[in-house]
Amino acid sequence: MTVAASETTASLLPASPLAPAVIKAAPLALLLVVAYGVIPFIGDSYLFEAILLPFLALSLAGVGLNLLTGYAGQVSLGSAAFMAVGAFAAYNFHLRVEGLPLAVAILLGGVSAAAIGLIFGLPSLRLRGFYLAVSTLAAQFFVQWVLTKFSWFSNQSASGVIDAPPLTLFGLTFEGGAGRYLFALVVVTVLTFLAARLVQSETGRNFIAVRDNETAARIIGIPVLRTKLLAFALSSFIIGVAGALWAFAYLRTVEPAGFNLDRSFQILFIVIIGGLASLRGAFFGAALIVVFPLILSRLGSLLLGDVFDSGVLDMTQRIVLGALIILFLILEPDGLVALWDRLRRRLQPGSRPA
Amino acid sequence: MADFDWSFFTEVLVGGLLSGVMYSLVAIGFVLIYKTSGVLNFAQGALLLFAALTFVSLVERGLPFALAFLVTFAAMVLIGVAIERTVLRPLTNKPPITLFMATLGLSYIIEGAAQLLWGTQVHGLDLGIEDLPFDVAGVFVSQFDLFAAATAALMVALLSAFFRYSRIGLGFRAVADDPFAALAIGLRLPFIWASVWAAAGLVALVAGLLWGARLGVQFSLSLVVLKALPVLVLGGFDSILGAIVGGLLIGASEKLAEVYLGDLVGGGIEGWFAYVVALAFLLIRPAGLFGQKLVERV
Amino acid sequence: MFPTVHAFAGFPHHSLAAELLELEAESLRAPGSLRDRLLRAEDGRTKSVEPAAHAPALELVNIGLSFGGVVALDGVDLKVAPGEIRAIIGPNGAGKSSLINVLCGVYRPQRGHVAIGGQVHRPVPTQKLAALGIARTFQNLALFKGLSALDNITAGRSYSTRSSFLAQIAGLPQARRERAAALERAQELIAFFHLDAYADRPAGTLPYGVQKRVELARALAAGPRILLLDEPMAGMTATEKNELASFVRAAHRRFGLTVVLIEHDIGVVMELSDRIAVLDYGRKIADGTPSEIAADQKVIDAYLGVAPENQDGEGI
Amino acid sequence: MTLHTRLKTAALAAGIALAALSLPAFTRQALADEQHFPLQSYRVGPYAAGGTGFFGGFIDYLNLINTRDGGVNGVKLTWSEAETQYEVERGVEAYERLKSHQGIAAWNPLSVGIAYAMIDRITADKVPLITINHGRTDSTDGRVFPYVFPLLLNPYSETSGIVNYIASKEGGLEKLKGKKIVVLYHGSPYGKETIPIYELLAQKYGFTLQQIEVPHPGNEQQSQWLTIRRAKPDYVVLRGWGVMNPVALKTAAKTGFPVDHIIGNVWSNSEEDVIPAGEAAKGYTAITTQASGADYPVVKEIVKTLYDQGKGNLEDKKRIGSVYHNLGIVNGILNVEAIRIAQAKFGKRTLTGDEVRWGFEHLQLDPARVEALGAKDLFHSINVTWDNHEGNGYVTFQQWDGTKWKVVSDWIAPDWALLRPIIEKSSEAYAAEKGIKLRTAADAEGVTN
Repeated sequence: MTVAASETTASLLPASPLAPAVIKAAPLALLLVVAYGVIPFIGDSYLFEAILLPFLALSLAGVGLNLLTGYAGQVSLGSAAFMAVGAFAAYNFHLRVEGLPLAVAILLGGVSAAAIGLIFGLPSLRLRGFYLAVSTLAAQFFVQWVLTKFSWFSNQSASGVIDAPPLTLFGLTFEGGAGRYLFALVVVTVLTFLAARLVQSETGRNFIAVRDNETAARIIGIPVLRTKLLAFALSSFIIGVAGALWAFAYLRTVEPAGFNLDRSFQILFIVIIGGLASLRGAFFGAALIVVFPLILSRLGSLLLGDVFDSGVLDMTQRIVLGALIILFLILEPDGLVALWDRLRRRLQPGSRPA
Repeated sequence: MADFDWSFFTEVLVGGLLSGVMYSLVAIGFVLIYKTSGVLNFAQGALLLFAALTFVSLVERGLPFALAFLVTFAAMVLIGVAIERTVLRPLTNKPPITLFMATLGLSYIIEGAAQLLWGTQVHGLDLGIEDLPFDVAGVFVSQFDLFAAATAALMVALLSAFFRYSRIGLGFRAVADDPFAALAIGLRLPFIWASVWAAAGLVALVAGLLWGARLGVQFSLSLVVLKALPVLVLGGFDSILGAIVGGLLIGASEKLAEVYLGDLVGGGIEGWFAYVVALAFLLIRPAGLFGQKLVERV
Repeated sequence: MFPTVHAFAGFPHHSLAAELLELEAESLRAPGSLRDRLLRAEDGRTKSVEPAAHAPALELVNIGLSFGGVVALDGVDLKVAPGEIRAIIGPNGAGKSSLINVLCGVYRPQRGHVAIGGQVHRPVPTQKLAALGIARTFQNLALFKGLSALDNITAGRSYSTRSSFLAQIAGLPQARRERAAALERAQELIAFFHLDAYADRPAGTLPYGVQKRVELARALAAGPRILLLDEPMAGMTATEKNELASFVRAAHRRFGLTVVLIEHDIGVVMELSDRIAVLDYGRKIADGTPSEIAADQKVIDAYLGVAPENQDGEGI
Repeated sequence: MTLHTRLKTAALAAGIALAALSLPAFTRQALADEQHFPLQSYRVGPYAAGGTGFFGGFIDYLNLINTRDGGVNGVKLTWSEAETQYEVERGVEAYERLKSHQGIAAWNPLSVGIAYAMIDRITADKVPLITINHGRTDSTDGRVFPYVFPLLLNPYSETSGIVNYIASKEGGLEKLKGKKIVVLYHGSPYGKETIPIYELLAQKYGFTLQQIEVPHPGNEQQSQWLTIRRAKPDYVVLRGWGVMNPVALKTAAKTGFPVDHIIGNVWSNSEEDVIPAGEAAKGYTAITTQASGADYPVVKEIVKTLYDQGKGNLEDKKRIGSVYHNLGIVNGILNVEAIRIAQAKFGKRTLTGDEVRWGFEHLQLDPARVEALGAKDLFHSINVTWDNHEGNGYVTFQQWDGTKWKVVSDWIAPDWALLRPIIEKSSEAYAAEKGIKLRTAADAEGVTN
């Protein structure tokens, strides 16, 4: 892993024992200060509603899928289904349990997603690779069917669409774009931190072991089946919470159709383009997936808007997006994270070539 | 079960089997690519759309049927070769998931290009086969479905003959067995890959026309791949026979389930039922329909 | 390095899956039993007292294994005494790898059984091997390429981890203790195998010889009594072979191991082993000390015209 | 590497990205007298055919008003398009991007999903949201949804209209007794929305009812139609969407169900729904709020003023007068007339969203006024009030003859009185859940600027 390699190189440099830790932590600290302390005050509603909120929700989903696909090596095409479970379960817990704090409802939504993820992870005990990937589609279609079929899940709303409850956390209500952004940011920060702890723990190590060599893992006594199922459950938990964010903080409404196969692919894209087995990668990938089409469409309509109608422009964008994905896979298969690390090393005059 | 309506059952069963043939048609395109390059080619649906759209647009512009078919086929071959050159070759030796993602990107490009080229309008496609039912001993059978089944059979026969008796076919089988060995004995892998993509293009064209005649030629055509995927899980990604038998099994069981079980849960279960059938089958018989190699070596 | 998403092979199943499902079910049914055995294994090691010191550490009785009509092992018996280095040799296809895979429970023999420390298993429960005090290395490397050398070695102790993932995330005392213990053991092994310079590097990027050492260290991290080495010298240069042989010998002494060695290189085998068994066409054709084997006519015949280096692609 | 350089690089990159995102914001400076329509259109993707027709018709009508009349009382109509591909999050992005424009009259997304995601936002921003022929049924209740307008036809009225039409074919509502009707619906919230209404009407009029779901996208319906054949209903109502419609017609033919006993709903009534079915669609009948064809004065004027000058929005002139194009034109008429009505009260200038809302709440066009607008027989009439945001649109039925739609019925009125209490029950539940205070007629007269 390029990530590990570069960080190792850095730590091998002769330096005072304290310095590397500080240098490593500084960008993250800076990022958090900006995210919490600056952006909420200077951002406009477009930045929150159209960019940062979808970015945060998708990043979190990417973090979740990365646990499963990047770390534990199990490909899933059903992520959107777990988002849907998370969103609808959180909605129902909040609706039906009097006085349940929203945070707990969202947590329970995640737990429900984990339970469903566990069930649909069972085929992983017998199937591999594309067989497993395709079998996760069962989750995708089944969950969508259940949620549309039984109106109970959408509180008998004739239209099947549910409205988000107000966002509250520890008695505080988060309103408006900036408020919902902060709410999502808190959730994403906490879960990402926990995910980071997880991948550094023995369990995280077992994930990678199962991914890299299942037979060897089994023989040295790693509980392979339990590890795989745990990966499915934990990944679905995080994706479920991401679904709740998507519904409650971003769109403020949710319908099962919003969690379709395209969304699942989108999350897979995020993980692969960002960089497998890298939590940072999920954020890079989500940023690209959210921002890039916007920039493309802006540039397109700016440069060619007078010549073509919006349909032609959008089809061109579709083609460009597809081409970029392929180019990316060819030129930087390790994802944006690898690109970023390379760039950073080049920008650091002090560091030696790796 | 005294008053069980057997003729109705037969009708559902026959209808299901014939629908299954349509699924197999799409699945075969996947198998061809998977066998030689180990890629689950998600762009197969987009290819299907592209082929049907090109064909129907040419016919609407006044080209005779046969000529339009040939021109479209030529276009599909070109696309196949181009994909091999620009996408697959640079990605040789990359993990399969990367290749899979690349085919997703590819489907964006092909869908975009198809609509850019021919517009987003919905077209009707008339292959000149009347689709009125005819009555076989009280059971209605669709002419069109029979025609589709016959076409599928013909295509499979042609493909098998081609792969059995031609040089490319020999190479194809060698590559499918062992790409490294094939490389070692001097087969030109890129040429074979390109041929296979061309063959997949042909399959996409035939499937596109038959499905297009059913659904109309429109964007949703690319969604028929979702019907083919459970067939692949059941029959195996690398077996044409598996794709055919799997298609029949899935087609028949999902129709019977929708009619006889659908009522119990409220209907509309076809979307996921096929996947559950495929999974349940694999749990009982992990080797799949046509059990391939079982032993994993350590 | 790209962390490959695992095994997109053409077959839709694990060969082991059925077995393992049963195993898991079994261990679930009797949660105590696994734990008890683990504890017993732990005790056995620390006190280094075996219930029956004169019983063989490992015994194969009348093992028969075939794959769809092809006979791989045909009535093989083998006894491994505690503390010895026991080699199994034979030409390509003689059944050596099949034998070790039977020992690990990866293959299920149609006939015979395996006794570990006097306890009969049929087949051997793969998932509990480590707890039973058995570790192995693989013919072709089977390291976790995405993990650092240190993590690979630490992973060798996974079987003894009791703390839940939540305890690990939260850093509860039990989890911290386990982590520290595993780390301590790994550091010891790193020093022992002179791996200090490579500890933090991803295993996949290390030189071949070093990877072999890491794998050996990983096997030893579990604190096994029995170590199975599957062609450890395959693909190494003479210098590397010598180096590794001395590591094996040192580990044998230092950790009081019983070693089962499968190897092609007769030279290495003669030098390392206490006793040697020879397989040919799935049968044991000779068994004895190195000098006895060297003089055995059947062995000489079996090896005539057979290239000494491993050529087949057997491996994971 | 110092922190400083790194920060500079980061700042530069962020600056470029932000500049790219905000550029268009600087380029659109509003003129003094203009009324703006931000369009979340979809010309790509699965529903592109509908999107190009509808937004084409809408733009054509706005363009006609500008070209022929110089705007509405001198106030120019402008619009900007953002492609959504019918995806909700792209619709939201477009909303956030376009909402800062000056003088926005109303939003017309023609997508249920996007409309739902906008309800909270437009209510806060006080701009009308028009969901012609679709959207939440209960948003008909203006007491709860002050800014949402499901103009002409909500799903419940549609249901009632279809049943009334079947009754008229059978010779009166009392003849429905003992008849059997199957509703074949799309497996989505949209498809399921009318289930209770059909049940209610079945009870009231005594017909037997069977409702059958077709899973999305609906490209496979063999089993559903075999079930229908076995049930032998008198009529099948097709509550379809997208590819489900042609497949339904084809499969009906394949299983021998007579096509002239299939009645399509308002999203199963376009050329795009029947052309792919070819022969199998001949004789199929569907509900509509606006007749198709180009023989109406307003459509002719659009052809003369725009298409003949090469300024029409549709690429394919054959689609002029198609169902979606005419729906877009009618939608244009309703929007423009709402502005005109509001201008009469507030002055001939750029109006605020809330003023336009007032206009919509007084959008009363009787048949005479409709005729004056050149739309006689194109649509019947509308009568929106502060608490009835649907406006009691009439429906008619058209039959496909293989090349075009032909109107085969009079204008039919749904049973609004029967439906109103059900709608109010639903909207009041929503109000209770969201803590919304019911609006009164006096509230509706108050307009904020």
